[in-house]
Amino acid sequence: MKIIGLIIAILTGVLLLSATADFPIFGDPDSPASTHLSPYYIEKTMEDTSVPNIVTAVLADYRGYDTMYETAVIFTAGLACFIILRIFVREEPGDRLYRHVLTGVTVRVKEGAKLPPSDDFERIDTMWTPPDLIIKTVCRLLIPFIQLFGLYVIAHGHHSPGGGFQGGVILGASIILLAISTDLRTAVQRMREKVDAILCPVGVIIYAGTGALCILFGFNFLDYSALAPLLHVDPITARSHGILIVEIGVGIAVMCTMIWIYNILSSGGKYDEGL
Amino acid sequence: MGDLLQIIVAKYNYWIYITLMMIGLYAMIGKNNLVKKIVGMSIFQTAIILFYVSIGVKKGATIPILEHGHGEHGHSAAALIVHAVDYVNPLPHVLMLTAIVVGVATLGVALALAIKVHNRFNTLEEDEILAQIREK
Amino acid sequence: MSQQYPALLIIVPLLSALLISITGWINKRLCFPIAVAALAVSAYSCIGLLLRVVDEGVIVYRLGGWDPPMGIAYYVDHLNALVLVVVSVVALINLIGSKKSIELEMPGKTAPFYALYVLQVTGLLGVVVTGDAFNLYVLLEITALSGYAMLAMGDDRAPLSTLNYLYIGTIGACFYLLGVGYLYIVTGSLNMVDIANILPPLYESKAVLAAFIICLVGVWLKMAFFPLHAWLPNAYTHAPSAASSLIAPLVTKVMIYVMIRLILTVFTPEFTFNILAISEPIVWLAVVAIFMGAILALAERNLKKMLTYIIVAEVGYMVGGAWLGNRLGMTGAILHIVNDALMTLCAFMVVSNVAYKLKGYAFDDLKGLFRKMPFTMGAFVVAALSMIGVPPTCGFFSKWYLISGAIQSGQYAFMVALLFSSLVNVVLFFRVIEICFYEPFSDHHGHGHDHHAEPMAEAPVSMLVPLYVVAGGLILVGIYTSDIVNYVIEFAIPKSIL
Amino acid sequence: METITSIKPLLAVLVSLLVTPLLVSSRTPNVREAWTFVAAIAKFLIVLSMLPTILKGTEIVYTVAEFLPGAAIKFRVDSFGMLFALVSSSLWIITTVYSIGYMRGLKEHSQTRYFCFFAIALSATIGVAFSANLLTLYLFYEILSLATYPLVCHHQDHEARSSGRKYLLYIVGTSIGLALPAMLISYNLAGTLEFGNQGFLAGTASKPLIGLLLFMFIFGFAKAAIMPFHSWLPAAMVAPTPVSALLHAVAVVKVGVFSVVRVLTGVFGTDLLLSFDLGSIILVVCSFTILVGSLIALSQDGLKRMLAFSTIAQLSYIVLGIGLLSPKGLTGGMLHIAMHAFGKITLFFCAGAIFVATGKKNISEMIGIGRRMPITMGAFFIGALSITGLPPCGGFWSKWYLLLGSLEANQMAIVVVLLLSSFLNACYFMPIVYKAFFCKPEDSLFENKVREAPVCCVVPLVITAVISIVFLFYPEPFLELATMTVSRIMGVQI
Repeated sequence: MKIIGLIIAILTGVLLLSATADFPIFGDPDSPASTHLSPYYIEKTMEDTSVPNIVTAVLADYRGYDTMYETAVIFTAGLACFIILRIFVREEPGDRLYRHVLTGVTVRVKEGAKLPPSDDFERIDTMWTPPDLIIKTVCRLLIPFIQLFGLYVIAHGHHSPGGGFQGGVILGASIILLAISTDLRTAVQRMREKVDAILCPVGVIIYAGTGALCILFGFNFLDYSALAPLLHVDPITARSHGILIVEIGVGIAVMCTMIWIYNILSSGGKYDEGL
Repeated sequence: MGDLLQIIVAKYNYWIYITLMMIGLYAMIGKNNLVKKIVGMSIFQTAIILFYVSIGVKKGATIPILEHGHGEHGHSAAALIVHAVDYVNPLPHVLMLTAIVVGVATLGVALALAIKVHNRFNTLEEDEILAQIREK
Repeated sequence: MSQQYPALLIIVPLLSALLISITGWINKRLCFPIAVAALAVSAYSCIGLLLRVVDEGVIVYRLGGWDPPMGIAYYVDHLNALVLVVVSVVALINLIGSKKSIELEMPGKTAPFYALYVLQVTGLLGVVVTGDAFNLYVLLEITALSGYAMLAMGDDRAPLSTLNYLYIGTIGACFYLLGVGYLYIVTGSLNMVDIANILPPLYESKAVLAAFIICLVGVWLKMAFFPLHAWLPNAYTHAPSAASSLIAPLVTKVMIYVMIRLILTVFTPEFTFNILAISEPIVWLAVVAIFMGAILALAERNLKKMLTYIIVAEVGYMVGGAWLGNRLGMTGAILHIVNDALMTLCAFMVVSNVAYKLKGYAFDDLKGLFRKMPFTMGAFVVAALSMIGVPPTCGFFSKWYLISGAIQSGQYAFMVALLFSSLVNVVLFFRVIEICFYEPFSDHHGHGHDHHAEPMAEAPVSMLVPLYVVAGGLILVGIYTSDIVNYVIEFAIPKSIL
Repeated sequence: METITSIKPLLAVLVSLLVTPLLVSSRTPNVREAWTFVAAIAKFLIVLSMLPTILKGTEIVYTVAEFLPGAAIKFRVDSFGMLFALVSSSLWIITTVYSIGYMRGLKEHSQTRYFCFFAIALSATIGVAFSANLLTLYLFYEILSLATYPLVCHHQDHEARSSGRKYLLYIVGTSIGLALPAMLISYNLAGTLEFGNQGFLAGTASKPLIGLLLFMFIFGFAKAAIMPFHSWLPAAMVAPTPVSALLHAVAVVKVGVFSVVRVLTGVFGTDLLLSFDLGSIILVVCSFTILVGSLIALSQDGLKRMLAFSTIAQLSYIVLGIGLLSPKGLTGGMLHIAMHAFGKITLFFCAGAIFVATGKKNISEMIGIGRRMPITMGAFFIGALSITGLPPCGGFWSKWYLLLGSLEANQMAIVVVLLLSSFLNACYFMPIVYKAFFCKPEDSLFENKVREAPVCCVVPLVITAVISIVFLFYPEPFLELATMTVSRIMGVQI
């Protein structure tokens, strides 16, 4: 297998390399790629959509259809991980561990037995290690700022590098950071699986629904200028706003899927104990 | 020799991406460990992303965000005139955002499958798994 | 509303897939009706679109209202309108027929399964309808990811075989993406029609050649063209019934559509057949594919796995037909996309019925099946006849065009391969029918008394009715072949192919 | 040629197909068999109602669907097709009676399946008879092959299984491997598949290619059982006797021969065969089959196996008649379809009746049986005479025309073959009859209770035997249909 792999890799490499002879050199401003379509985008974006960040405009408007599916891909991946790995078990057989928060005493509860209802105990993982104070504190401090930054990245995608994907990933990472710095249960308490799993398609629905709304106004799918009467703005600004709406949808979808996939993968599908 | 070197230097982006791609492809076919194959897959995808992004590069151009005044709607006419040569090609960036997302999605699903395989066979080495299947 | 058909046929399933995954957390029973309704609307739009295309010719739908090549556009011509109808109808029928089997095989996970099912259909429809090379890649990945998830839900070995499929599928998609990148670097465009307009002066370029080869190999990997087929049999065999009976008929066929689209629209027949002149080796490869598919199928003792190898052979049919480079061969290939989708659907639906009752489909499990499940086996016989190519089932007519094309272009090896595979199919299917027909011999010799009749254990009506719709469809499509060819396929092939 | 469009041919084909759901859903055997009867009689009447039109020289056409120019699913009733349809539809009625007697007499299992597939097989047979082009013919040919499979394998035991395999291997293997490509090549050469009076291949290809196509067609339709593709027929004798009787003496094998004749006359055309001198190839192949088939029949002990080899030989008579390429020869060949059918079905009925009454299958066990079953053995004698071609039976006419035809074509060797074969026929039939009537039965062979088979079994064989005799004096309408066909094809009056 190794030799076959080597041969195939080399063959492919040679084929691809041989073709580079006809390619423009690196950074050539006159290459077809830079002269055919891209000048249009660069020169007309402002006129068409009034979004200065061309990448955002192309991503969410000119090629907004691609991006909608991109979001759907993310959602599909989340759903795929869910269906492949998720195991619904009411309770793992065996003993459970609880920790008395104030004293740090660990209590082992036999299978079937119950602890009196009290806020003093928290459930802990079987492989539990005492939390490091520094990590816990720093993360706790950082997470709100990370989330704030994520929101900024989504909202400011029109004017600076950023957008729904980037912002969504940052938001998702903040929750994952929480899960890593404390444990999965804490993170799941903040973001229940059901909420997560429902928000995930909701994000995509915001995107696709915005597009579908345009159909209802008699325009083509994803033609945001159809939303002008709804938003009380001119068609071009409507495009800009449309982009913002879908970016928010993307942000929600990406954030939730990232959390979902992480939770499922790290807990092996049981959604109880993480890394 | 000098010519070849010049070609390589002028188009080094392609050489780099192809090398990366070959590494990734080899790992996907030749490696025995399922997770190593997944790593190979990621390298492969990254190589393609590099390739695309390098297409968009233009010498002497800046990032594709137009210079604009903040907050005010009254753009002066001069500010609207944009020269395409000043900004890099935005399209490959857009495409690669998509490709990155696809890569992440595939990676997630692949890892989920790998976990499932590991649950079943208690190993991720392909030959050991095949041996187990044959034993049955 | 008919103006919006091209959008509707995709948006409705997409939105419903999302809706299903939400309702799955609220009320599981709603998922199935939503899925059926969505696919029904989609199928309705597809059929409406086909009728419009037949009336008006090519329909261009500009997404986001942007003119191509700036934005993404759909070009719906006769070729993809036909494939759209096939995809949506096959998916709808299979969904209805699979309800019980899904509930049996995936208790507790029906909702995400329906969502993935509809997403998969969305992806397939999107691949077929789009006119943008990169958009095709994205949708291909939706198809692939939802496919992996569904396939992995099968038996013990499913995750492993799916993982292997995932590696190969990813390589295939990445190759395609690389090919598109190569085209983009020399043309600067991603729109298929636009690329085709820019390409002619570049036909001699090595980059275009490399792009073509790498795209083609990528697509071949995804369609399991021999020698790149190794992932297919295991992935499909171990999959749950509902998934395999959706994926087996459609995914390979849609990939063949993509190949034909590349040949006809992006690279144009002029480049593919006249400048490249690699038709002959590829047809030879197809010949080998057919032979190997048939022989490997012969070695199998498991009904479902046998069928998967037949798919490998059938892929050879279509690749060969498309590469014959003449009108008849191309017609045969396109017609076979339709027919093979239906045939494979019928066969795999039979397998899911069998699996529903017997929990196994190794040959030894099938003994006496004619007595136990006479109606299911009746449909199996129809599917078998179609795969063998017995008139008036549709399989005969596409084979007719393929062989005629082979004769016209003088590729007699391809003709022999087709006939050989038909004969092998006779052996394959009658071996199964024989097992189902005779067993058990037990105490019976000579005449005089009745068998100890085993109780009939037929699959539920909700599985049988869709099955019979498909079986009837095999015959109807066969009878209406001329209409399909004259009104649709004839216009799908450019005039330059003679 | 005047033609009228009518749906009758389609009806004739469909009537027995449409009855199958009724058969399946029938509650009692009596209702089921009543439906079979209704279908059989309806079919016969529909066919009969077309006879006057055909005798007037008009043809009936009906197109179901056209899928390529010149290749449609289309029916055309002409005199030759009429001849064949008349034979098979009339014999179906008789066989139905016989089947009821036979199947009930032996308490066979799965009788519903049996009657269903019988009906489907008859649909396909009529479809072949009425097809207007090669595609339609191929379609019904294949349906027939598949519909007869469950009949051949009716007993579902090891023997049936291996015979069924052989049956399919030969029949389907050759039709897909040889006939189908031949058809496709012809279509690519000529652009049509419509049977013409002088074929459609003339002037489209060179002699070697035409010869190759001829070879592919003759052997491709392996139901004609021309050697070396004959051995499915003896194997298929494991089937219940009514199946052997109607299908393997009439419907299936005659469909094979009919197809070959249709192809020879309607695809190649006699002129083309004459100009390329391809007739002699057919003659050689057929003569070989006739002689070898008869010789093998001599050595058989199983009665049905012997009849099978006899059928193989007799089938080649028909093709041989066409291969002579002379008007009289053609007439004789076509007429032999009808004459042989009635004669051979009588013999099979007798074999079945003996089996029902005594359980004996082998000739050696039938010594003296004529005394116990005089009616059956009497009919057997008449059938044997008809096959041998001796008066007072209809078989005389076809052999007579064949002899005249070979003289007309100056083929003295064929005359010798025909006479020799008739002699051989007599050699394998007459000893049976002689021993049955004139030898004393061994006591160990029969218990005293043995007497004639049930009425349902005996009546049909008497009827067919009588018809065989009637044909000597009144060979119309078959003779007229055959001569009409020949004059249309060859443009001469006989």
